[in-house]
Amino acid sequence: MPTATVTTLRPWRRIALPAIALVSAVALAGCQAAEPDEASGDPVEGGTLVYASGDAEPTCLDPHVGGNYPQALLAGQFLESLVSRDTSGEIIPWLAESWEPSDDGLAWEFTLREGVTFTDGTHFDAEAVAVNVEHLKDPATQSSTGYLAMGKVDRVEAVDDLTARFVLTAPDSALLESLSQPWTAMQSPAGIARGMEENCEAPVGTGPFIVGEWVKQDHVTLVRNDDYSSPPADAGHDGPPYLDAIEWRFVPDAASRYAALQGGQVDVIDNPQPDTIAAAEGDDVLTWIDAPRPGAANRIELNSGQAPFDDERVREAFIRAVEVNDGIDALFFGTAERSYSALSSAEQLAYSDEALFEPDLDAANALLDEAGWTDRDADGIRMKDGVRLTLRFPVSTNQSIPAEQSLFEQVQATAKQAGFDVAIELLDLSSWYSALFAHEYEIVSAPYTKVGPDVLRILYHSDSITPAPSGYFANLAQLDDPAVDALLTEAASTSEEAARADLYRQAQERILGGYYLLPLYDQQNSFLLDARVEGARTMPTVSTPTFYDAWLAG
Amino acid sequence: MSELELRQTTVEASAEHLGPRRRRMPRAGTVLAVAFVAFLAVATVAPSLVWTQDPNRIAAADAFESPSLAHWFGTDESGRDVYSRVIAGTASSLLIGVSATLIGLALGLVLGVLASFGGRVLDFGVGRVIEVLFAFPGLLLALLVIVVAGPGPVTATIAVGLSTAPGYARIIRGQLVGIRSSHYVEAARVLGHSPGRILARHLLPNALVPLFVLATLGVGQAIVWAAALSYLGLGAQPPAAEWGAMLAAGRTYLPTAPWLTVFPGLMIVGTTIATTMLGRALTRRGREGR
Amino acid sequence: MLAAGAVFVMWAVATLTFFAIRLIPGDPAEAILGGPGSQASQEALDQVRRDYGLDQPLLVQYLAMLARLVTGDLGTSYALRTPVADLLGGQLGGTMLLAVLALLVAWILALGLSLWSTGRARVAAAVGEGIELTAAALPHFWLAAVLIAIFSTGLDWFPPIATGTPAGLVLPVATLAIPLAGFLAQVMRESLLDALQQPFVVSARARGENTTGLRLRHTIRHASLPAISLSGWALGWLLSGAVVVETIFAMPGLGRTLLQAVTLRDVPVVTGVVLLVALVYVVMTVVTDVASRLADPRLRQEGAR
Amino acid sequence: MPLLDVAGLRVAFGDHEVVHGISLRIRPGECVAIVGESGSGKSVTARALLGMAGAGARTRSDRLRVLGRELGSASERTWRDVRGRQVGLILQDALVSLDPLRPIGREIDDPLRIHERMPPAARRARVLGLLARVGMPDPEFAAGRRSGELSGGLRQRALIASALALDPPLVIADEPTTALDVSVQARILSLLDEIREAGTGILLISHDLAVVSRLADRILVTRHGEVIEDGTADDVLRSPREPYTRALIAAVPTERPRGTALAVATSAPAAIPGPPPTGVPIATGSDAPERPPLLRFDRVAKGFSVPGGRLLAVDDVSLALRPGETLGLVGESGSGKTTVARLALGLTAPDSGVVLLDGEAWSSRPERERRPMRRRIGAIYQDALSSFDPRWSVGRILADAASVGARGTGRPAPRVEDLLDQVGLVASVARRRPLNLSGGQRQRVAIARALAAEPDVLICDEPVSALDVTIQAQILDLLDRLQRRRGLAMLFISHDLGVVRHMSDHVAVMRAGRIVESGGTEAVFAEPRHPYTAQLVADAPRLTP
Repeated sequence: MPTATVTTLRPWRRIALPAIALVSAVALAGCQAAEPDEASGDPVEGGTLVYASGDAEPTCLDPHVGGNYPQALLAGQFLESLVSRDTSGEIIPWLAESWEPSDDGLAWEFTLREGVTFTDGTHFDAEAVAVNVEHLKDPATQSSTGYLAMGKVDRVEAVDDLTARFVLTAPDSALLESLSQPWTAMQSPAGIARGMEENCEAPVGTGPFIVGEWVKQDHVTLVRNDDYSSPPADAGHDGPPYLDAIEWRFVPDAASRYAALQGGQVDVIDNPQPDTIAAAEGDDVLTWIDAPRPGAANRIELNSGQAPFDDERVREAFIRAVEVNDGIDALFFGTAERSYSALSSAEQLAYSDEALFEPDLDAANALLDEAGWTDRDADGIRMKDGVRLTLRFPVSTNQSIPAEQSLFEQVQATAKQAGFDVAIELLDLSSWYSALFAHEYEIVSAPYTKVGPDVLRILYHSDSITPAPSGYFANLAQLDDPAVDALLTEAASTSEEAARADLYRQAQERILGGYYLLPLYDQQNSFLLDARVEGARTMPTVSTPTFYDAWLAG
Repeated sequence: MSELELRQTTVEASAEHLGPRRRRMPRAGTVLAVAFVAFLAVATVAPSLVWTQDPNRIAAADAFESPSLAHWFGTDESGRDVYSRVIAGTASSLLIGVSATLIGLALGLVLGVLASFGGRVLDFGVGRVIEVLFAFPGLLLALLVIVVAGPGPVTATIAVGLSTAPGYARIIRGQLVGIRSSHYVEAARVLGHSPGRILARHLLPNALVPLFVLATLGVGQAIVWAAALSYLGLGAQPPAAEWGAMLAAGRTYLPTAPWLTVFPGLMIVGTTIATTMLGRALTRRGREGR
Repeated sequence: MLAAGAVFVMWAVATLTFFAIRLIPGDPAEAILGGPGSQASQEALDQVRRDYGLDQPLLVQYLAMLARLVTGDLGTSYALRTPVADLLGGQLGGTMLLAVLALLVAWILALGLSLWSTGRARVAAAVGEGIELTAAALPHFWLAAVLIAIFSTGLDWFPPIATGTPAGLVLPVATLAIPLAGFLAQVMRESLLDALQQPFVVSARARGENTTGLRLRHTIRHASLPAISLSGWALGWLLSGAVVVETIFAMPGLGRTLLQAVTLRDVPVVTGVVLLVALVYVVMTVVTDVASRLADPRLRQEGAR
Repeated sequence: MPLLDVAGLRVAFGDHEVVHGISLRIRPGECVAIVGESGSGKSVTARALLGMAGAGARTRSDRLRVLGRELGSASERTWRDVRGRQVGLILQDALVSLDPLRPIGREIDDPLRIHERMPPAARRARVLGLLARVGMPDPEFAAGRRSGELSGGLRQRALIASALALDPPLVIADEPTTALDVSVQARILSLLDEIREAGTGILLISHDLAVVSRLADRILVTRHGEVIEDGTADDVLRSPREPYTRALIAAVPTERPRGTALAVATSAPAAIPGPPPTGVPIATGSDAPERPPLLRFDRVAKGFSVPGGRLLAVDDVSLALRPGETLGLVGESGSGKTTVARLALGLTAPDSGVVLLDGEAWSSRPERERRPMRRRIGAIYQDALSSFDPRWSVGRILADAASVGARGTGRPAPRVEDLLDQVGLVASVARRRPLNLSGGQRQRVAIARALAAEPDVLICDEPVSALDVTIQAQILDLLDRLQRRRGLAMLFISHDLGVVRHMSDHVAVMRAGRIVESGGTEAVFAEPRHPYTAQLVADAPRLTP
């Protein structure tokens, strides 16, 4: 197993790409940089692309309902948002051509694109935007992601046919970012009016593809929208997509997915195992797209709400004791880069501080001694007043890939050297949430995907410690710092770029400096493509793939 | 008279033993099985005698090394020595296999005894209970138990034990019913022995012998089922080296590092084969008399 | 009597499942509102609890469920919002096809193996026994990975994911069938050995029957008997295995539905799957009973006496 | 030319030779019988003549010719051609000698299919013809039945038909009538006789001289794999040269009156040591008819549910068994004898009527109350082996029974050695398991167990029907002596008239659940009043030189 020879490929967004990037994928063969493939030739019309998804099958295709990543993956093919993002993080036009906030920041006027129709024939107009926002805010829709994103939106008024005014209850610097996400995408009012059951089966949007048939647990067929006319500003071409259709299959087992790609049974897979990405290096016919999700980085959160991590010295000791770099290299075969930030490297405002996370066993031991954890039991675990230094670590088998679980085992082993007893508990998703809601954890790792740095407010504002009625709370570190709260609140309502960036930087410094989390790497979001798939890229919003520009060569 | 008959018996008996089917020589396979089980016993009682290094020692830099003199079975994704982990996993794997089987057997025995002795009503009732347990797919029963009680080796063991219980119960009931209507139980009744005494002296001992053989098969099966639970992420918890968990964890790397699953897999298969062969050898001896 | 037994089994299965799922951590209302970890509002939660009768006492909910079941209504999936009966109706066919094919293949493999190896020289018998024991000890998930590595990635004979084509069924069926064949072959070998000791074998040979004829016309039937009666159990075992196999080969089916429903706490679906499997088991028990009686006239007489 | 010409046939398993040079010839229309006890090598000889001595067997011979063809070193293929076409084989008990899962028509068809190229219709006609020939009523119907669905006699006929399918010149019949009721046995023997009359040569193998004497032209007496006497049937039966032959003849109980020993004294100990007589005066049945019966059946009926109604296994049966007396109960299989035994033992309750023990309620008592009284009734079964816990040693079995006898009486339990001694077994047998004992020894252990509890009544259900004649003789003698010595009342159940006649003071003849005739033994057998009894007596095999 060659581990060292894999060129650590730079995420595409750091590479200066032409404004219109045809290929944002990295061809592994020969490891060329992510230049557009010269030999690919002209786009070919027709063909069906088979996509094998390892994410859970959505229970509802309408991303307004609930709102999770698997829904976003699919919805990106048939729904479109008001705005998008380009690779530099700039908000760019999509269904909205331009936008203007009022001076007090309490109203935003969006000018909509003209002549766009939903695939059921309904016109896209300001009234449709109002209906969509109303749908998101209606409890009966059972939206959670979109509902949160629309938290400060009071209502939408149709000023005229193509002008929609968002009326806010408070200034929201994250509004555009929120609206760029697939969970707030625009659907046909007529489609929504059919009722949840029908709309879940086949939502109607303005996108390049139309939901055809959904065979549960098997596949969703997406067929070409021949009348498509509304690509985002960074798309590669105009008019309808090249592909006839996409067959979107649900293949939960990673090894099977990879085997199917190798055998040519499918053209694109997501969530490949790191070792298979590395193995694909020797394979001329596979292409790797590395597209870290925006929002938070993958990190281990330390529960500061209760002993022993209510003591900052113990938190720091843990972070200094744990050694993960070698493990990340070995387990991810060079496909994941170590992160030292609370935010994804996809976020422009991410702030890193490597020095804070320098492993230092002696320092860790000293800190623990100082904190009073001086006794050791027969297993070498530290004790204080007869209590073992046990850290409960619930791990969701649905959210952590095997390599990550192995990494946690290494965390367990290295932390033990300092006298921590890390008790990893592998749980299914419901049990995992139950453990969190009951505060039965000292450390935990939970992904969170959102466009923009506002994710910090969701994850680290003390308001997020208060559980939702369902028991959910996002601030798993239970970070309760008025200074952080103030910084994040202010940043959220500051639309001036430099000031906003500075506020987020200060907040991140405080969060990282308090040793509330151990960043690991970006949320891994990879795709392997058969080399005959050309022109596929991921959206710079939440890194979902789009096949609007894609075609099948040969 | 008795001398004459005895002589004749000897002739009959030896003719029988020299016949085509039964031989008294221990088979080569039996010898191998005994040797393997002895090795397992050592690995269970004193694993540190046979392992080559600390099974939980992580060396990320040494990950995915193929089998060599330094690492007989290679190293795993965290650079741990697979051979040492296989050895270290013997105790917990066997514990899971044996205790799950014991739970299944014990429950099966209770149900079986109730069914065959509790009279018609109880027999019908227990029969239905067994049906109901059977009607639950084994893995679902296990899933329910695990989801209710939380994952881990103990619940996995209980879950597997529970799901094997109806099978054992049915066999035990069949055995007991057969033995109950046998002539020797009738002979004991004719002598005026009480049902309790008959149960203790005749029924249970005679029903348990074939069960023992069944159990030898069951141990391997229980390990395999526990492994399936590990695959679904519900079995042994890290860093415990348990064969099933190792098999499940290593499966991901099967194309690139097959040794991660081949060796724990061989241990499971080997244990099943060895215990089964031992069980069969013991039954053969039982059948041939001592 | 038979019908009463079946109804009892179904009732008990439904009851057990109902209460077992209530013990599971996780709120069914959350399952309805987008699964665990949902950030649903209080109003939404209250609304759902009212709509689904989750605010009622447990006993009332239980009785309501029984009342629905009696009318054949399995309820509506919390997560998928479709009627459970429709959902499972679509999945049953695939899983049953998989299980029945696997049962057949296992039967054929086991018969072939035991006929080939039984009553032969010790080496052949030992090889046969070794194959059986090994096959029976193979975990599905591992076997599946090996088969994919060999027959999909290596030889490119069969696709690794089943997309409804006959070729796609080969590997899943083999994965389920091989361990089962190991089991059945062990049972068949025992009865074959027994049958070969019987006087009627001597009679048949004395008529000039050769070894092959003996196996095909006589001993094969005797070997089949216990395997027939085991088929009900085997089908249940296969359905358990289907949970893993359907996941690996990405096949739609009851096993995968069940796994997903348990994860999502989708109570109506779990109950539905369990009831369906119980029904299949009950039907299968009757079928194997009839089949055993057809194959073995001695059972008919025993039943009569 | 003889059909079969064998000289110096030897069969060995490993280095253990079990047949030591047997020679015989059979001509067309001739019946040659091999007589001997279990383990005398007769069955192995029969199989060796078909090239089927078994895996691991080595067969050697100076000459082995079938229809003039030397087969001493024939290949399996050659043998297969011989089997079924030139030599037919009839085994004991068609229930297991015909495949229980196949219709008998198919079994009879097999030789036709294997050896002849015949169209199916012709084969079918041939099968029906064969079934008619062996006297099967309604051959069409019977051809579709499986062996388990036919009565013992009919399925034995089917087995014969399958052996005769290709009219082989030679038929080997290995114990063809063992385990059949006497009347059926008589009919099967007549059928074999017809076949022989038609010119087929028969090699008849049996342990029963009486069966052989009906049919055989020549008799070979074998013992331990050797022929010890060989001659015409007349010579062997009338003037046996060997003591062993004489013992065999003497052991046939048919016409030996009550009280005479059957076993030739050479192998029996002179006296049976044991506890002295219990003080009960020894009474023969005719002496003391006025003594109150120990066990009494009063109009007892017992039925079982069968499809389409109820089968009365025991129908209005009244019996009286007095102390010191033996009551013989005779009847064919299915006549209800065993149900009577189970009723007497209190293992099943009568539907109507009562069973009384020593004048007290027995059948009507709850089991709890009956249990302490159980030691007063002992039992001996046909299959002694299955009546012992396979895990127990003889010593444990006997000690267990002895502890019951002593319970509550204050007497010390009888010692195991004494019990063994009483039934003529050495003390070392106590350490062995019944599985490793011979049939005779097992039955002796069973008797010792029955006596260990010191019962007043002994129920013997077919106690000797699974034993060789000489062993049977020893067991019968033993039972007779013990009964007289202890003054036991004995209910002796058997299908074998000779045995019952030899053992019983009184006899009751049972048919279809009813007692059709009863009375003093000699009276019943000498002048049967009921036609069924008369038929039974007529069919009973006897030595007819």
